[in-house]
Amino acid sequence: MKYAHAIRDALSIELRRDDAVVVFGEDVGAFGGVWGVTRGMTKEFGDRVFDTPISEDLIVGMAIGMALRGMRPVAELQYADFVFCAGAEVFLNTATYRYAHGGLFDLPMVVRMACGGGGFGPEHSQSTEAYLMHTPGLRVCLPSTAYDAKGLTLAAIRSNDPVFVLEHKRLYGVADDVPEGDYIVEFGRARVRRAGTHVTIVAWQDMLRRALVAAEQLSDDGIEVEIIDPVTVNPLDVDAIVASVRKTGACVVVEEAPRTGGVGAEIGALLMEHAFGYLDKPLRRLAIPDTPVPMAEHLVDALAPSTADIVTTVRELMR
Amino acid sequence: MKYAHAIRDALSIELRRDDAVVVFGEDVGAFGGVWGVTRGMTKEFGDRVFDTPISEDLIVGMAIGMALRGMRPVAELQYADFVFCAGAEVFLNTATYRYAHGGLFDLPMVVRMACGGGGFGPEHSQSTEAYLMHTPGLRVCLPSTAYDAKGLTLAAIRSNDPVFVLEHKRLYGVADDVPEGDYIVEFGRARVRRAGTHVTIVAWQDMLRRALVAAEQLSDDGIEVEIIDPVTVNPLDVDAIVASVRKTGACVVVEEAPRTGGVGAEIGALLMEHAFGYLDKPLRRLAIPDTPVPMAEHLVDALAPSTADIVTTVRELMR
Amino acid sequence: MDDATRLEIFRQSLLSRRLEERVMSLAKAGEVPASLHMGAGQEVAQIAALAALRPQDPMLYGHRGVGYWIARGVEPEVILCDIAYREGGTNKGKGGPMHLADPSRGVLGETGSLGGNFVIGVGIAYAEQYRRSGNVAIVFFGDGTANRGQFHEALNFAGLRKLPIVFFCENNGWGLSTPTAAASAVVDIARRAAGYDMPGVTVDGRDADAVFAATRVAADRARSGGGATLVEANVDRLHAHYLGDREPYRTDDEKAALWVNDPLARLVTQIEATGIDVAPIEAEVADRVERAVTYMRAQPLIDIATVREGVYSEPGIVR
Amino acid sequence: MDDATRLEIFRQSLLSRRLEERVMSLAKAGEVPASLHMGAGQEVAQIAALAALRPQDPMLYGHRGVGYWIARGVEPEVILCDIAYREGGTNKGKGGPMHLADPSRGVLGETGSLGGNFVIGVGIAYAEQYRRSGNVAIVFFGDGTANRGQFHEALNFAGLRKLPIVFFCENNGWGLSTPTAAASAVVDIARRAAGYDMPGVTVDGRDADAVFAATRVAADRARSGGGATLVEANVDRLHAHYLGDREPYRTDDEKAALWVNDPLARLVTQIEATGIDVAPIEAEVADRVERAVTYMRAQPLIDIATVREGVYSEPGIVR
Ligand SMILES: Cc1ncc(C[n+]2csc(CCOP(=O)(O)OP(=O)(O)O)c2C)c(N)n1
Ligand SMILES: Cc1ncc(C[n+]2csc(CCOP(=O)(O)OP(=O)(O)O)c2C)c(N)n1
Ligand SMILES: [Mg+2]
Ligand SMILES: [Mg+2]
Repeated sequence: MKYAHAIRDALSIELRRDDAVVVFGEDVGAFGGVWGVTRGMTKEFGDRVFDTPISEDLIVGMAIGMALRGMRPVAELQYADFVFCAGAEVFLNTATYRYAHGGLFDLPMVVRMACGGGGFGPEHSQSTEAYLMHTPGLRVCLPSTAYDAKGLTLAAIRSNDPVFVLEHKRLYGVADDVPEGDYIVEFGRARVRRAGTHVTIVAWQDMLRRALVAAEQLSDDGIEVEIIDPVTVNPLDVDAIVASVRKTGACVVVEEAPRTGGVGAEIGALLMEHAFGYLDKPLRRLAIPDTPVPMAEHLVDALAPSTADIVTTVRELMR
Repeated sequence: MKYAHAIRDALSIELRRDDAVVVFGEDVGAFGGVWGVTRGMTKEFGDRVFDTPISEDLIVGMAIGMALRGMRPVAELQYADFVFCAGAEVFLNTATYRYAHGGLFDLPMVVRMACGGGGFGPEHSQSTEAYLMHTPGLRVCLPSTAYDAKGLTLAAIRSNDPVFVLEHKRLYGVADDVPEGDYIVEFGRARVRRAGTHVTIVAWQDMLRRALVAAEQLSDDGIEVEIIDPVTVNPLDVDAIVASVRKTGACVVVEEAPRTGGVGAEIGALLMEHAFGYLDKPLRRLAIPDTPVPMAEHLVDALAPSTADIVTTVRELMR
Repeated sequence: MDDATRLEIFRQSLLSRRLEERVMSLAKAGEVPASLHMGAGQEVAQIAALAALRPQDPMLYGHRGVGYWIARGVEPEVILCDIAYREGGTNKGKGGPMHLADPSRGVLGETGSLGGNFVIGVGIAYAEQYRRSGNVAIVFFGDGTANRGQFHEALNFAGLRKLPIVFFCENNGWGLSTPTAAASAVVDIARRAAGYDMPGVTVDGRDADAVFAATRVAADRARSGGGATLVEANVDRLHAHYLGDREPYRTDDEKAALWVNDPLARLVTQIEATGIDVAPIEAEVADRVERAVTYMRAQPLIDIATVREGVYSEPGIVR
Repeated sequence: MDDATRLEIFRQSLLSRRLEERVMSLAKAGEVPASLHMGAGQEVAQIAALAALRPQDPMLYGHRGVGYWIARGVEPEVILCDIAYREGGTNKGKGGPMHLADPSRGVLGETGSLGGNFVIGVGIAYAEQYRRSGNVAIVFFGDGTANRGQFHEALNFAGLRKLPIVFFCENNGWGLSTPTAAASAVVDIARRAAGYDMPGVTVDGRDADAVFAATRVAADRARSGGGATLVEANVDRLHAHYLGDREPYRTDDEKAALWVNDPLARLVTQIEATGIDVAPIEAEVADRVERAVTYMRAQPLIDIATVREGVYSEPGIVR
């Protein structure tokens, strides 16, 4: 089953199971969303899957209000960059509403959005997980497979806390084995996507795919890479990353976001704190070199870490 | 001269020197701003220092438009948290306008705002420098003294790039020596606020004040702390931090923002990359432990790194 | 409005006024933080509006005064403890008077950054409509806040979906130091309703009867499926914006002129005309306030050990 | 409007239409990216509006079509090269057709996240007023975009300050897949002008004369200090939202009905009524387009070595 379809499956399961669930966002109704995730759903669910105006503050703010009244809203932002179009609602109101009101309210709400990729330009291509991760109160999921996309979406809707799910544009069409029916992918449990002994790579989504390809090439050189997919970055499975790095003694983080202040920075600092003395080599971060994401795909390809970049970096590190 | 006054001095110098400069924001006109920074300025500058409606998107977006037409706008947001009330304008439009349009436009604009402190609650207390630092295209200043506040504000107004100046609420009333007239504090040049040999502390603004007090206490124990004030975090003076840490072999970052994904994370990763092998001790980060900032001052005091926390952490590190 | 209702509005308004006066004196004496925005002059409108709704109708209040809570039966003790960051309040020092909450009374809080109430309120109203609860949401806000973008996004959607909600604007002629006429292209905020296909009505907010009548019409319309209304009450802010504000922007004479129209005095006249002596009510209220102060003083400050509580729900995920 | 003006509007509209058709065929053939939002049916209104302004009046364009640029004399070669991410365009692959810019022609770009144009446009207009330049700013936007919060913040301030700006709404009845009536509480966007104390006029956007006349009135008002106007042109989106959109939300019959009112055809009739034969103009335009295609094909793709250029100005700080 494809990633987009797996998310649809999760949404449908929850819509059927719990009438507190509604799904909304720009063009998610009859049209099925710009990414096709909700295609066909209005047939079964009618107005429980509905279009909103082009009003991002409304989309997120409305989710807060619904959640305050016991609903379990699932909102879609067309692009992960648009967390900033709803900036106050996401970073101030969603994040602090529970805490500010003495923990009296739960906010069971989900905000789904499409991140990464190329050909969409500087305000439609960002992967905004580092911003969200720096914001206490928000859970942040980064599904890298259809299996995880479904299981994380199910977990997100059942979470009593606000969950932001960044779906990767380049993965929507990618298929893998997805069980029928109900299952949960737990938050805060990283996955070892490939076992290895020489170096740990932390990567997710499209960068994970590149890392897996790179790992096969490196294996030919005798370098066995262990690849950790964090799955969620809030909560972040520090133990899994640390355990792997303590074993391998080296770490490369590959991410599709600006290097400075990215998730890789946090992982670097965590390794200092929790794996000091175990590292034989310094951390390496492969990321977007503090540049907006351009429109032209060939420029994006030059900017974002490539399989070749990963191979080169690991080789240098292992030299 | 007090910090608030020093900023006013800088604004006045530029308003006199260049009629392209205007100053605006909520209540900055006749009232003089909630922090008193622009007090009295309408007398000399009339409508060149003007009130806006409570419209943060407008405040920042208008600055972009003015800058596109050759003006040098200086906007005030009442709180640094409110970068999110103007989220699309700050993180998408200001940050990418130049790049997206092929570098054809300069955006000489300044956004000033008050950060940190206690007694204002979860949406009026944040120090948002890590979010801004993760955003290519934005310069970010963190003045810690009246001297730097004036010199950075002058530099910011003369910058052809968008500059965000985070002014600390607890520093507005603090005085130090400020020269009359015109001078610039350069971006990307960290300051050694205290020379030492045993451990490097990176801190700024209110945390810098605490670090300086802690350093004196530690000195009594024979621990000589070197304190680096980054002054700006975009650009960040990596060399200065690295040089200090290579010398001392240990580093503590103290910041008034959530730990995860903070400036300290970036410094940790940079040290891995540039000072690997020089560190005798792991990085320590003192920060807000991934919690919103509460309203009650005594709770804020319990949450933010204190002088005692710094002393304890350094002692533990040096043991 | 019948006499009993008016009497109750008077009682609550008087209690609000006296409680607030006590908070001001306590704050001046340094016994509680000076964080409350005084509501004198506006509490009658707030309370009359809420009298026109049902006690369980969900409410998001504005930042001005204590009237909203008194109207919902929140005890003065509770209010004082939230203001004083002591045990016995609702939000445990996390939000102080900005974020008092009591879900059982429909007191659903407030966003500290202005504008969030609009969109969150729409989500609440959506939930009421979806559940066919028969409840009507009410959102209070000031004229200055009506210039935030969320006003537009929220009222458009409420108008579109005929949501059961009352947008209640307290137009006091000021946004902090900025006159409404210097911030808003139209000084009658109700005129904006036309852009959202909803009725907009302006009433004299110093007249409890008028406010009650207009709000009742709006609530009835909402409850019967007729959708949202924008009610604007013209009121006076009798005190400064907050305690520290010395009001350089208006003269003592201007302020004195406002006190002549004090709506509480008008209520006294109306009540006395029905043959009721208000002196015993005054005495009773004074006593009530002092009991609350005594209670508050005996309560401990919020324990700093709880500072991190409330960020996330427990358990996070419900199956 | 005189015959010469109408003829020029026709020429430009025809060139826009044919150029766009060529872009569509090139995109279908995979020769250029399919990133353009087609403007057919709206270009006449865009071009007629710009004909009513002065050539140097600053403009922020909408995302639909090439008409805005053709009206300002941007060469088809340049447009094609920006679309194709080749040398010879304006933004060097950074922004593609979303961010074509030519400051010398008042083509000041666009924000990729909808809504930014409003507030940036206000800043531009502020600068024109401040400089007493006599220029009038124009901002183009769609009916869907009018539901973003910045619409409100911008129009309020423009109304308040009587800024020289025309807000030009292309109401095509759709926001992507969502009918205007399903997104907007009022389908006549011009009705919202009342909330901002500015005139709002609705014209038939298929009628070049009507658009020209209304925009000229608005521009004259703005230039003579009378302030802003909201002009709404009812138009038809003759193609899909973008090339990949299969338009499940409207039938072929519905679309065919729109083509009957093709404003370009109407212009042909008007022009031919003045005795002018359009065939030679068609031929000339066809030739112009092919020359541009030939030019574009000969241009190299933007060099990946330049991908990081344009983020910041050089030198950053000007003394
Ligand atoms: C987004 C945002 N901007 C600014 C502020 C700071 N602020 C708090 S109250 C206030 C004035 C509000 O005016 P109005 O809405 O008219 O209410 P009033 O204070 O007059 O009752 C301001 C500017 C804020 N809290 N949030
Ligand atoms: C803030 C934001 N939300 C959503 C989008 C995605 N988007 C691009 S065009 C469009 C439809 C715009 O509708 P309208 O303003 O009516 O213009 P039209 O496409 O009809 O010309 C949408 C939703 C965006 N670019 N920015
Ligand atoms: Mg007000
Ligand atoms: Mg449209």
